[in-house]
Amino acid sequence: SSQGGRQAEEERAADAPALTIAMITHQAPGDTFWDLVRSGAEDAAAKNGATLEYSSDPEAAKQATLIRTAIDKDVDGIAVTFAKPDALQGAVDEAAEAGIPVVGLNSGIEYWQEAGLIEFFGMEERLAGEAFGDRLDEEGAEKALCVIHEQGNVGLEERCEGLEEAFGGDVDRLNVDGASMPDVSSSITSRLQEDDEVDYVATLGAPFAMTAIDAVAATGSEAAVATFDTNEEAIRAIADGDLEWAVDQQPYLQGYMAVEGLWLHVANGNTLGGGTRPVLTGPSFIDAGNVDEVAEHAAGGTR
Amino acid sequence: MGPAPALPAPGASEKELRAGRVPPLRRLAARPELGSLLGAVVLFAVFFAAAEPFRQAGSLATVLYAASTIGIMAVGVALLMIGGEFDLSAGVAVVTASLATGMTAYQFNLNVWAAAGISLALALLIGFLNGLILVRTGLPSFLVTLSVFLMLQGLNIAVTKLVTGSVSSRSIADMDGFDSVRAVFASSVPVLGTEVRITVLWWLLFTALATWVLLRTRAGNWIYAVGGSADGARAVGVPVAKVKIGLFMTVGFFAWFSGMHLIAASGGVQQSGEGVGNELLYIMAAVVGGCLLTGGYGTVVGAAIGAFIYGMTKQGIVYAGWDNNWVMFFVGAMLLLAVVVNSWFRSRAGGRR
Amino acid sequence: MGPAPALPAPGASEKELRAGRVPPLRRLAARPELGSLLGAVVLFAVFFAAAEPFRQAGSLATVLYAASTIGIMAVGVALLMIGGEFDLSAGVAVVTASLATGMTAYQFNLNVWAAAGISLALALLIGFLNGLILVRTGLPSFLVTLSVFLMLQGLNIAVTKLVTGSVSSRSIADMDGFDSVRAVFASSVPVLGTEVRITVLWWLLFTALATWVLLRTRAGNWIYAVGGSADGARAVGVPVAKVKIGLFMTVGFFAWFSGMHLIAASGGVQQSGEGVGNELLYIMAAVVGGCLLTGGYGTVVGAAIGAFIYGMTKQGIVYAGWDNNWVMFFVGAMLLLAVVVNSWFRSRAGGRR
Amino acid sequence: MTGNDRGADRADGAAAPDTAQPGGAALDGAEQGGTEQGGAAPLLRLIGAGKDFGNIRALSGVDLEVHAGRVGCVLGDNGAGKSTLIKILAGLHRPTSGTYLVDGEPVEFSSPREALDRGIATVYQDLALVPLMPVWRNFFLGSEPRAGFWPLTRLRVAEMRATADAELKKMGIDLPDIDAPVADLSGGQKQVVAIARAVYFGARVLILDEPTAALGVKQSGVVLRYVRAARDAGLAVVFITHNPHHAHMVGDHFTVLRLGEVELDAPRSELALDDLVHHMAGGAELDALEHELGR
Amino acid sequence: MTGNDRGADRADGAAAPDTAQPGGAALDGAEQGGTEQGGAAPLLRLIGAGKDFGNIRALSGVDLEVHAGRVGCVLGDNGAGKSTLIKILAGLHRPTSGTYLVDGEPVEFSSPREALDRGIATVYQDLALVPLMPVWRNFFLGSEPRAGFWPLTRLRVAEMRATADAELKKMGIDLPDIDAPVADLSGGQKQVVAIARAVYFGARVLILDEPTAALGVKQSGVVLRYVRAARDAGLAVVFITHNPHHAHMVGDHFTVLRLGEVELDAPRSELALDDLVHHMAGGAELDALEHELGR
Ligand SMILES: Nc1ncnc2c1ncn2[C@@H]1O[C@H](COP(=O)(O)OP(=O)(O)OP(=O)(O)O)[C@@H](O)[C@H]1O
Ligand SMILES: Nc1ncnc2c1ncn2[C@@H]1O[C@H](COP(=O)(O)OP(=O)(O)OP(=O)(O)O)[C@@H](O)[C@H]1O
Ligand SMILES: [Mg+2]
Ligand SMILES: [Mg+2]
Repeated sequence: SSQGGRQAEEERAADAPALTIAMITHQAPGDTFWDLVRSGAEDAAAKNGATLEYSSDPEAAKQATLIRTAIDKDVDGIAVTFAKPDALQGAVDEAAEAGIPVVGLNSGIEYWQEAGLIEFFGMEERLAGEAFGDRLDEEGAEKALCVIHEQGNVGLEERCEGLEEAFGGDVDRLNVDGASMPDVSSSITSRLQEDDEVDYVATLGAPFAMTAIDAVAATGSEAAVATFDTNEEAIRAIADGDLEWAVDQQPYLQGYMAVEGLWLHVANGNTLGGGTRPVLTGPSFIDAGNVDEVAEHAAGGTR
Repeated sequence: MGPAPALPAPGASEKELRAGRVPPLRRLAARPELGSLLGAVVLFAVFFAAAEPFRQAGSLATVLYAASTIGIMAVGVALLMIGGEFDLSAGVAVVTASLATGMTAYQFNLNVWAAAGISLALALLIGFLNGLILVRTGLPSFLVTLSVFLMLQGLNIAVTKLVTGSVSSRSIADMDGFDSVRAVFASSVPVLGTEVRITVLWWLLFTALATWVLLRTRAGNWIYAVGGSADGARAVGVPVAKVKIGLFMTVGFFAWFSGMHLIAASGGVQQSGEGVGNELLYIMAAVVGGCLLTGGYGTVVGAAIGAFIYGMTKQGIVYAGWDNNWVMFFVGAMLLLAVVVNSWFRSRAGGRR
Repeated sequence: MGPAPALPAPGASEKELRAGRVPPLRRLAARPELGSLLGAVVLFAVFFAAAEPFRQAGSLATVLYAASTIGIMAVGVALLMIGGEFDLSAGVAVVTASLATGMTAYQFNLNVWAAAGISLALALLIGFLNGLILVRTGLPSFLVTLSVFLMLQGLNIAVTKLVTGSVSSRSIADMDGFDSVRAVFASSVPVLGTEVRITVLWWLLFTALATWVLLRTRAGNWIYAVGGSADGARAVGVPVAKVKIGLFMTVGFFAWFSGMHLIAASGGVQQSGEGVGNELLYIMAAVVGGCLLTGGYGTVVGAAIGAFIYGMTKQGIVYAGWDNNWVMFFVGAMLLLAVVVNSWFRSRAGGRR
Repeated sequence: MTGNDRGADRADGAAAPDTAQPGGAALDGAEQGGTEQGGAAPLLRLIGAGKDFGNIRALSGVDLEVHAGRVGCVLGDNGAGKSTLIKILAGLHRPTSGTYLVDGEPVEFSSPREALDRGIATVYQDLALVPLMPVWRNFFLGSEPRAGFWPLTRLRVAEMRATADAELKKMGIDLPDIDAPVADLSGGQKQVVAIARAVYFGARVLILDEPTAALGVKQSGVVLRYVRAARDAGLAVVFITHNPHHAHMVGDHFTVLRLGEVELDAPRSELALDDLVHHMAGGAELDALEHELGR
Repeated sequence: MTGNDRGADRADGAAAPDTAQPGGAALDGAEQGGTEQGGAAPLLRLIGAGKDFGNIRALSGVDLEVHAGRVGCVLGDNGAGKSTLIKILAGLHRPTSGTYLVDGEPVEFSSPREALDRGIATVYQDLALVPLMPVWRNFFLGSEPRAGFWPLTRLRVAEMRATADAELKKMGIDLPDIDAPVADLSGGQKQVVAIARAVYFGARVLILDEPTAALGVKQSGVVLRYVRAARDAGLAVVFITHNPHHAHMVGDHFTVLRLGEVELDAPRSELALDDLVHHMAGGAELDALEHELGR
């Protein structure tokens, strides 16, 4: 996942000032996806001799407060997930006033530029949903179930919306309680018992895909399972043929690039994407065709 | 040969006539759980009428499974609540137990049963600490268990990250003992032609056992007493501190059991961020089933019915195909309905609580 | 000229000498909030020592802001808790109020102040319903407000979805009245050279006001009474039902105020899924500050200190640069520490609660 | 008499029935042995009142009259229904059968507030104090004196403390700290606070449920004097006790309950102390006891 | 006597002190007027005991002896410290100063269980019953009879109900439903349940804190008879009351507390009923009262 010039970077890192970079996301605690983002960010920071201060809060107002905390600490750069642009705008403006560069990652691809962020690394959720829907059409699916594991989360909604728009067949949504796997499992089971026409279950996060596979098996339904995002188990399941595919947005890369981009900006005045274009990290598909190569990195905790 | 004084002849033994013995029906109606049973029956009828798939045996099995995952914990939580305390850390403690099993088995390359033993010890220790802090400081259980809840939530994530380098435990599905663990904690058994998850049977067993303990043993007597009036119980020599600590450890045991189910059902992988919010569901099940939040009153059977009501509502909405965005609203409304029916019924039945 | 009987001369007026008047220091030490104040001071010292950025005035302002968003609600929640009830729906009710303002302003093209009025009416209505159901059914507040919590959570999402087609409200930042709303609910004012968020000032004002009401008005007397012994209060003619409903409506008012801050601070957009879990923080603030969960005891100043402790811990960890994965653990540990210090101190001070 | 200048502070604007007392003038302070069945109309009257708790019949078919200027004693065994009876009078329970008349008109009190507003003050056996509140707040609870205009109406705190302290001193209780929560008082001290409050606010009818049970001889004496003084001031008093000596010292009329029904209903003139003791002890029991234990 | 076959059921294996009662034989059933200061060693003894609650001094420098086969009465005004004194004896409070000796050896009870295990049974003024539990469960709470082997040890439910019912009947209380929660009983009925329990389990020392306060004449009689019977059976009884008549009927020794200190400490032989009444009422007060109210 690294571009050339690694050598050069390391040399520069040696005599560059030790930067402090804050990354502030809207992650809910203990989510494997965000763990990959953070790993990427930490690796990039370590490589550049920078200090990474990671913090998160799923509530917009509290995420904004965390940004202010970073400003108080006078960090050298801030990376934020821009999922709730309006609520974060004020804090981002304050950072600009304080002369701290802010980059966006993961969410907010439509807003980052307008909001005055200098760079953006991520994927458009809706686009990912559309890609998912197109793929369903290719597979000849008739009816899909979109499993939302956190009700009221904008990003998840957008994925389902994109899927609905692109997919030719029917899409039903199912809200489940993501904090309780038994609930995810029995809700999917109930739904499949109620509606035997569903032939694809789309989960919006990798851990839920694993539970969905079990639930489908328990029902004796023919439905296949595919998911957004990946983790180690999901990749193994793809290799085993239990999971059809995963739409990957390369979270490790998002975290890595956000820190790298900030570092380059501060240390060398570079702006990735030129300040007008986002750096896209997805969507890409992981399926039986390319899973082996990914699996190797996944085991290392970087995919 | 006790030294009790010789009793003087009872001077006034005329029969008090006014109030007859309580008729059996009335007595039945005054039982704490009967109102919620009525609520459960009403809900069942609603879904039976509204949702065609709900009528199949397989669906009932799914509903029972959903109920059992709440219900097993609700057994412990109900006992604790009758004993006058509650435990906000119960939801994450389940995940702690699951993670502990997964990580010790993987890291030390242990047989899964051995890891389960270590995890059990840990779960009991958490319960013990909860109880000990409570008893020593005299703080309300809300505060103590909220602190422990937050600490466990942090520990689950931080320790998992530290140990595995990721925020979920590594798969132990191919390790020694996992298959038998799975058979005990997360298999299905055919009952009357339908595959029923084994947790349902465990749930019924635990409920029966806890009911026996409550009603027919000294421990049960003490649980009611410390919940009803800790000072009163202490004054007649009930070891209040021990009973409370024991109850927290009982919750710990059930958290371990539920955690074992989680890890067995998920092929050995456990996400460290889960479990938050479930503690309210356990308490809800107990309270819907007629346990008083203030302690001293309630039954475990009631808690089981409460868990069933929750499972039925949650899944019934899916079976009925009602708009999924409204699911929380329906759950809330059903809960309110169930408890209102419950309390209305109880007041009709002449009790005064 | 009341018809009180002529008093017979007090037959025995010898002075009881044994117990002197209570020394002022002792009396101060017996105040419910003093222990938590001590806890706050200790925590402040810890972070002052551990985190260099924490020492700046700007950081204190951020900490105070974080505390104020919890603290404003904690005022209402503490009053309610002193009155013997608690409200699990308080967290989502804030978001309901925020959504209501955003959506009515946008959909009906209203001045934001008019939308705020409608939202206020709605928030008070939610409080009123909470109280009414509680008083009418006699159910414990845990159950009633848990149902309302679930229902509101569902309604927030479902209605938003229905109205806007998405799960967040539309921006009202460019609508009439938004600027003045923002100035009132979410601006900053310079205090001693530092920009302080206006919510901090509101928080202090509300705390002072509520303290006055509690200690110096009849309403305050009644709040303590219904919390301390509802039966006793009813027997001497306190309108228990009205007081309780009024308290729930007070919480509704503060939920509206906090909701207005949310929408003003977020440029008029509100996510419908937020707010869950905050209700525990409000309760936590009140309890850390010395309010008894069972009612009848506590102060609003204590709740403010509790909110400050929370805000300080949460932000202090970030200032100190401690690992994010451990943040929950630290929050839990600090909470435990604060309340243990609190209760230890109180027992030293000779009180018996 | 400081007690008198508080009339203006009453929170509720209830009819202050000081002058309009039916028959008050005729009865005032006088001893009217056997005449109360005729004469003036009763202030309170129960006709055939009954009360069931679920399947327990606590009271049935009880007739009772309460007259101004006299002390009606209600006596009876444990569980006879005395407390239930006075809770009906106080508006805390509604009778399940029968009628309750106040000043001759039928009422259905839905809360004790309504009874208080009609001048019926009660000291319950289970006290009805709020344990965690300071003594002086408890004393004025429900009838707080206030000053200032809305929305700045505030409590007259200094006056409340001073009055509470003074009233308690009059009953022989000198508390080291009027700010102490009621929970810190001894059983008897609590009882005295409750009685002092009811007496201070007592309007027309004062109902006392076993007020002397927890009291020492001295405090009992104070309470009995109060009862007597209240009667002489024209109040109606309903006095419940297990102590026939106390009852006989102050009572004008005696009602003995037994298993929820009226067993005996007689004016003082028809009943000697010994009869009363006999009735309360179940006939010859007390004699036997005295004899058995006498040394 | 059914009470006798329960010894085997005692949950705790505490020393059953039935035979080893110090001085028991000498005192048994006999009247020994003024000899207790010498003679046998006291079962319980307090030397200079004091107790502070925060800044309130409830007791100071109290000496007390409790002897087998005699009834010690503790008397005093409200708030004099009587309840505090017996809570120390019962192991519920630890004295802040002074020594507490049981059978001549100093003890520091950290829970009432330990006192119970040494044969000290107490009926508290605030009862110590659990309101929501059925009567029979309350009756046996803390000393439940059990059957079967671990882990299947179960309660002897049928026996418990029958015994509780029988014991209460003996005290003149016939409950319609032994399964009713204690909260549904009248004040006096509750008191009787608590006393019946203490008497049934009372091993060597029976402590009663105002047991007759809430009781009718009949029930009071039953309690007094029990006290007498317990004494005759060789138990030591500590009896707290406000009623000098009751005290004088059964007491062998009288201790009057005043403001937390011992004001009077005298055997029965040195004290007539009138003296006692005078002491309790604060001298001439009662006379005045009798006179003032006498009609
Ligand atoms: N709330 C209630 N629910 C059920 N039963 C009740 C209730 N209140 C009283 N009882 C029953 O009604 C009967 C009468 O009780 P009450 O308290 O009136 O007696 P009492 O005459 O005041 O007795 P005491 O002298 O012991 O105070 C008793 O049998 C009691 O158990
Ligand atoms: N737990 C406590 N905390 C503070 N003060 C207490 C406590 N218990 C008792 N007191 C105080 O100690 C004194 C003695 O109380 P105690 O209950 O022993 O009196 P008593 O002699 O039993 O009175 P009564 O006859 O009214 O029951 C009283 O002034 C009381 O207020
Ligand atoms: Mg009574
Ligand atoms: Mg006492």
